[in-house]
Amino acid sequence: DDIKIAHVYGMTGALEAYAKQSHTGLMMGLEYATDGSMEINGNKLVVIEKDTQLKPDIGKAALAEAFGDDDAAIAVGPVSSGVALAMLPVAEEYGKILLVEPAVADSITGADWNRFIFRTGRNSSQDAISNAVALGAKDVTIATLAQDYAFGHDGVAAFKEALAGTGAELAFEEYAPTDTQDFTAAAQRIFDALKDKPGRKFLFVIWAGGNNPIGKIQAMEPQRFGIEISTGGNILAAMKAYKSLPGMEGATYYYYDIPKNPVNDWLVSEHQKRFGTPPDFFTAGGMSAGIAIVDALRKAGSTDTEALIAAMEGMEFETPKGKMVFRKEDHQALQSMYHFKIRVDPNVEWGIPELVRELKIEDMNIPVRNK
Amino acid sequence: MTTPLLTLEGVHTHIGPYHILQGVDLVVPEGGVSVLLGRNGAGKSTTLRTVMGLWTASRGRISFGGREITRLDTPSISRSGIAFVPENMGIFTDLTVAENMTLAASRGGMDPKRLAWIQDLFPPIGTFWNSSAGTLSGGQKQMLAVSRAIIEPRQLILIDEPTKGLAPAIIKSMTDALRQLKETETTILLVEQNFAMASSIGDTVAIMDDGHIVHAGDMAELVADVDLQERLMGLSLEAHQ
Amino acid sequence: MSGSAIKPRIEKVSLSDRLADKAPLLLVPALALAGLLAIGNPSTWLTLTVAGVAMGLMVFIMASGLTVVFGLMDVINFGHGAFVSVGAFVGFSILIWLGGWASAPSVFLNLAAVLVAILVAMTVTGLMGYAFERVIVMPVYGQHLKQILVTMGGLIVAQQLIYVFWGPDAIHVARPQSLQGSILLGNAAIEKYRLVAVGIGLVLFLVMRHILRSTRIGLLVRAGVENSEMVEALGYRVKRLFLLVFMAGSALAGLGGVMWGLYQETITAHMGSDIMVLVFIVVIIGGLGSVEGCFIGALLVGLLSNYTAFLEPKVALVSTIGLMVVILMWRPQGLYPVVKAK
Amino acid sequence: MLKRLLSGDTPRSPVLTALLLVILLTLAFAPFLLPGTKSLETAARICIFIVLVASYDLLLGYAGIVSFAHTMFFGIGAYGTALALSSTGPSFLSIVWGSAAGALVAALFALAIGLFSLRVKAIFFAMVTLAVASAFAVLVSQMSWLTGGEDGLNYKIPRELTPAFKLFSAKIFGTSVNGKVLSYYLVFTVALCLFLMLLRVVNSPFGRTLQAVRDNDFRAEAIGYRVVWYRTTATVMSAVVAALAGSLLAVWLRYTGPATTLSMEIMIDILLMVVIGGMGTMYGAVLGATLFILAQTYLQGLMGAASSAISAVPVVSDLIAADRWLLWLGVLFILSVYFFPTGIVGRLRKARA
Amino acid sequence: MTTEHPILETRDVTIRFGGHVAVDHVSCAFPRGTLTAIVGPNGAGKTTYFNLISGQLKATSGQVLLNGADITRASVPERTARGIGRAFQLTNLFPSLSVRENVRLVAQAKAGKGFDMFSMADSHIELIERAEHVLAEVRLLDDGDRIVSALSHGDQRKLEVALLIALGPQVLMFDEPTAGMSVDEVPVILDLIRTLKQDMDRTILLVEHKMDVIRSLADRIIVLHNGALVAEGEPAAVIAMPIVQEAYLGKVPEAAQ
Ligand SMILES: Nc1ncnc2c1ncn2[C@@H]1O[C@H](COP(=O)(O)OP(=O)(O)OP(=O)(O)O)[C@@H](O)[C@H]1O
Ligand SMILES: Nc1ncnc2c1ncn2[C@@H]1O[C@H](COP(=O)(O)OP(=O)(O)OP(=O)(O)O)[C@@H](O)[C@H]1O
Ligand SMILES: [Mg+2]
Ligand SMILES: [Mg+2]
Repeated sequence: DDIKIAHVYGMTGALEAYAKQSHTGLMMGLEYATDGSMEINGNKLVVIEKDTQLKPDIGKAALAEAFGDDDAAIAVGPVSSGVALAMLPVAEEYGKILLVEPAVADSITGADWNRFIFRTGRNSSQDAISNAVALGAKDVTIATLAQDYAFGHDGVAAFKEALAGTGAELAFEEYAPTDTQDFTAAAQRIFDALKDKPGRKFLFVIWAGGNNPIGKIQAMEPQRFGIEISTGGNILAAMKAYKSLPGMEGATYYYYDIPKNPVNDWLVSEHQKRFGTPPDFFTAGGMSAGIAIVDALRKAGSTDTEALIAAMEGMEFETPKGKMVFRKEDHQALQSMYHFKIRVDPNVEWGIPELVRELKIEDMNIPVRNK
Repeated sequence: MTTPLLTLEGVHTHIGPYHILQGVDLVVPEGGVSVLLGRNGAGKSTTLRTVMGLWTASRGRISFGGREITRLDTPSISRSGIAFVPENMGIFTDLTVAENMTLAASRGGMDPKRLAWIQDLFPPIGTFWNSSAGTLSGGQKQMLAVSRAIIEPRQLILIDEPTKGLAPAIIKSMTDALRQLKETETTILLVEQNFAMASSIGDTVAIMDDGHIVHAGDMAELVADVDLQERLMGLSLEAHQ
Repeated sequence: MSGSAIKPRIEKVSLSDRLADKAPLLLVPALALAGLLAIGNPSTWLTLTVAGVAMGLMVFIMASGLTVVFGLMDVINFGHGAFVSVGAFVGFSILIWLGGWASAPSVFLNLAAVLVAILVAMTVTGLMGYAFERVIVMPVYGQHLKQILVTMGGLIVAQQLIYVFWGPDAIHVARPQSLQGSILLGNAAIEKYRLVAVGIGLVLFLVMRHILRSTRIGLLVRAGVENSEMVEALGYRVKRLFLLVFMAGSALAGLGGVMWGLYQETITAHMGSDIMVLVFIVVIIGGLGSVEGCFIGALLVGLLSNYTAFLEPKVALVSTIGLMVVILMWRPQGLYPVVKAK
Repeated sequence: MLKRLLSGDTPRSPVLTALLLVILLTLAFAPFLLPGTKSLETAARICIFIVLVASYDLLLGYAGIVSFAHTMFFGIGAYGTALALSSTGPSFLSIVWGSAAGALVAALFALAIGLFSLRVKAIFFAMVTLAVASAFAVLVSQMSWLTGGEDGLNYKIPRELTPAFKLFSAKIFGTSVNGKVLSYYLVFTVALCLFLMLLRVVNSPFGRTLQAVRDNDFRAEAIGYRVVWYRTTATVMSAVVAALAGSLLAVWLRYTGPATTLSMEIMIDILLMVVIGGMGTMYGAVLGATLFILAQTYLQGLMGAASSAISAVPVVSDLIAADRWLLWLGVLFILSVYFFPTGIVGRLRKARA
Repeated sequence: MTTEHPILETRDVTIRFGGHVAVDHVSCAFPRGTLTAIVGPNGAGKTTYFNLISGQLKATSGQVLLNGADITRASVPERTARGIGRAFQLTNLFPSLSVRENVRLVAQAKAGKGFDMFSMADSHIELIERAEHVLAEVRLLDDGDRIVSALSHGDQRKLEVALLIALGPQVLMFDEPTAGMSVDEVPVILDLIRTLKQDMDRTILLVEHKMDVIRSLADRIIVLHNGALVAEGEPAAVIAMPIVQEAYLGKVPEAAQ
């Protein structure tokens, strides 16, 4: 029998670029884990694609369709957190597994979680905490700038919590509306808050999507007050903006040149070969999901949901980012993150994040929030 | 004076599904005033609009000064020497009186003498020179519409009911103006309901009904023949003037 | 007939009535002064004010084409945002192509690169405006609703074509060397690029004002909107004129796109439509169709949002809408209404 | 009798009558006629959008008011019901009071917007509502403690409306009559009633007056109609119906978020549905919504198939790749205005005349 | 003092546009059941005076009274409801509706049914009949189903009059009702106006430039000139006044010759 895997994601819409990567990654992951056969125990793996158009209602219907009409054994996706949250109850209703990748909202494996939900993608807390661990030290003062909505506030809260143990001081939190065009005022407020502080001073920016403030604040020359800008890693296209930020530090989810392991080596070389570009954030994420699915199916020996859940809880698997573990309590995949420092090479289109230190699973205390 | 300046031969005009002009034959001799009369809805305005190219004749032939203009577009027809005063006056209410006049004068600007003449004929044009044309009174708008058509010498002027809404004194000025134009070799095709005015300056007359010309001839002849008036227009002059 | 008999009675207009006409001109200085009093620190105020003026003028550049097309031709172009995006993409492609000029340490070469990018972008968007007018707008002159619809259709198509030609990724280009960073005046940081934007915005404003005031084009197009038959009957080819104006408006959007793109440094296919709500607000505040109004509206929006974002960030979110509401309550047609649209 | 039900506004074209009947019957028996979850989802969406689009047609087609805030009212209704269900538990009572509260809030909002801005020019009103609607969307995403922000709200609905509930143990025509089917019929019935009500309203003296106001508001005042009140009433009424449509969506989806209710895209979809169907006809809403949603649901799949069929042809296959379906939607936008200036209904009626 | 007010009265009404005084302290009373002709040169302020009475414009100063009650601040629909109706000089109809629909809308307004949402418009037989009756009166019945914007100018003018007749208010204001109408139609309209006055006891204000029309209909003439009321009285007497002869009819007074 064929084993159907549904990839339900936003093929069209503003996050199209992410979606492409995610799908490529998933397919490469399945290929890699089955050694190119696309079969498990003689059963063919068939991937069906469904478009959420980034709309929660359509996502919901698409997932119901995948489980109900197409009889998919397991579903992967979506890109956007809002869509993912709407899809969670559908998985429960149909009693089938939804492997979330790459939507990041904490509540997916937090308040809104149910036992059919797994996630290979990192969550916002992992992002925030890794950055806190990367930046936090004695005599460091930090101000944050984040989008003024749930994602931004949650991110800062997690960052703040993780910073508490490091000895650094969080001096100022600035929130700006998502559609802010001009950051002069926000920057002024931050400069005013930081300029008289002693020691190293960071402005940590948590900003998702377009309209990124970093370049604009950099243009106001924060270095005259000794303020360094810091932010997490991003997809390659976005890191072109990092070229003007040599020396910037932060923590990232993935950069193709950082992890050293056979899975990643294969991914990078195959991707280069097939597409002429290195893999990116969501390619790595998609691949991790693909590998997780194959491993789980093998381990469970069937497509029965309960068997799969039992197999996946606590399962360790090898991904382009090294070892990942589905935590039993909330099914979140714990994984390494990377503390980086930007180096600029005129021959490379983007600012290169060079590894400072790998933040291993044990280095970060990711809270369980689904209780 | 008898060479035709404008001729319509068997002109048919359709507007959407309606067949409005059903074979109009009309000759406008050079240098005179021709009057087009007829009941409401007879097709007078449609005739003028068809000449201007605002409706396209579906059949027939229109020629002006010996040249066929049936299929030309409106700007070309206008540039060939025809001015037009539409029955809704076509005032640009957003613009001032001055701007309305400026647009009517082709590139060279307005001739001051002619402008003075117009302002003397129609004093409100001068008084409200810089006011928005939309705020003019009904009659003042009518004056502006005519002024625009006569700011420059043209070979032919098509005027659709210029006297409606005008006070008697102004009708007199208007009639004077048309007479003076006639003296400068301008040909006029006038649609009018005011028979007294029309008969006082008209040289030839045509009467329309239901999209046809039902009578054409000299004005003097029509004025003299009360029976004909009665029959063609349902009016007797005595009753109304 | 005696002319004097016709002269109507004219009374003196009171001073306050006459001042009311000029009041919008005072708004910008008044707002700047209020900002200074509220902020206190002059260098902070200076930074914010220059930034706000520059932001306002960039919005003005993007809005000017829209307001002209609306004011003169009574066409609401919801696809204007697409021209902004296309302008940005074309401009960036040129800048990438002229990468050597843009990254050279010469002010002259840098500006030349920007200039070439702007000119090419304006040409392309102008031509695109040609197609847009012919195919999309022409059948719907005078019908606002349909205009909204088809131009939105055009917006979607244009955005998708950007995806087809340039791919789905955002494109990043750094500003040319000499336009990066700030000039420091004491504690005030004034970004160099913003000064360029201010310059271009001001020049554009003066040029447009001149053209509209001292040529017939403005008059003709406005007359054509009200009664195109009559304008044709006066011997003008209205359709050609409309086409030219539309192309000019589109080219301005292209200019705006390059300017805005260089400010953002990262461009996406929907950057234009993202900024449209702000552009609409500016155009409404100014009074649909008025270049002067649009200019003042843009400055007000730029300054106010910067001041409020500094003083009370929560309020910044509603400050522009609040401004629009207040202005409309004061003048329901905007600061300088031009068009008597329905 | 039937004529009274339709308020005397018969389709006036045989083809149109046939189309409407097909749609009505298919929707009425959707759970039994069409297999699978996707088609039931689609049918329910069509029902909800028919109401939403019809309420917009009241505003646009009859009163001549261009508003971009219609999704805001839709959203208010949906959030009202969603909040009621998540705060007072999954009961029918919650649905009722949530919908009522949503409709009330929508009415108040519409009243405020109407009184404030219907005095300004129509085109201003359009832009003002655009700004207000986008501000409202931002507000909703900011007030995440109440609304769930960008992520929206997930909640439970009464058990009787979920698939877990079985009305009969046996299957009818091969379909098990479960709570989902009940839920569908709830949507269908309410939608039908609301539509018939709107049909009555536009054919009432009030509806005629709206047309007069649209045509020449100045003269309407001069014959004694208080224009602002008529416009405001129409705005309020259409807002209330939109809010009720939102409530239906909230119940059906068991999820409410900005993307399903407040997004600009939905607003554009509504506009397009009205125009494709035919403005100022009400039946246009039925055809427009049905066709559009069918296209939205199935066009993409077709394109994907077509594109892979001709994947050898370079540019063309790019253009019809499934990812590019928005492109063709845009083209559809433009073409529909060209070829259906009076909408499908107008076309059909003219064909007969 | 007296209970019998003139039905309509203006006291010192004035309106300025910028500095231009378009209506200048006009005080005038219109007794019930009379027909007053208002004459004056173009731009004298006749239409503006109408606008002040029917409410399209609000007076800068002065008062408008209806049956002794001050209506200066009342809105247009309010004044219509109280019994003032007008026809417009430049046609002002519902252009995309049919002729019939235009008249029905007016009948419906008069019946106060505008907010009736839940009955069928076509079920109000009395309104439909009323509309047919009025159309027959102005000889537009044959054109009943045509869309107004496709009517010839003269027919639109007739419809303009028909709307006012269908509204049938206490005070009717006609602004050059016969302008643009062909000679055979004019008597029809004049008869209608005469009937309104004599048989229905309505008060009529009429702006006209045709002297013969005025002579045959008017009880009284008032003359506006540059916004001011310069003369008032019996038709024959007023027409003979030098100011009317000179400024309006354009005749040079004999005295001056
Ligand atoms: N746009 C139009 N669409 C359809 N029919 C029209 C249109 N314009 C005019 N007609 C019809 O054409 C016929 C002639 O109209 P036209 O305006 O030429 O008459 P007219 O002789 O100028 O009358 P009037 O004296 O009333 O101005 C009328 O029956 C009119 O209803
Ligand atoms: N809204 C306005 N703004 C400025 N001026 C106006 C306005 N309305 C009217 N006027 C001026 O007031 C004067 C009187 O106009 P009104 O329309 O009342 O004249 P009228 O007596 O009706 O003339 P006609 O016989 O030509 O219709 C005119 O000079 C006109 O320009
Ligand atoms: Mg005519
Ligand atoms: Mg008048």
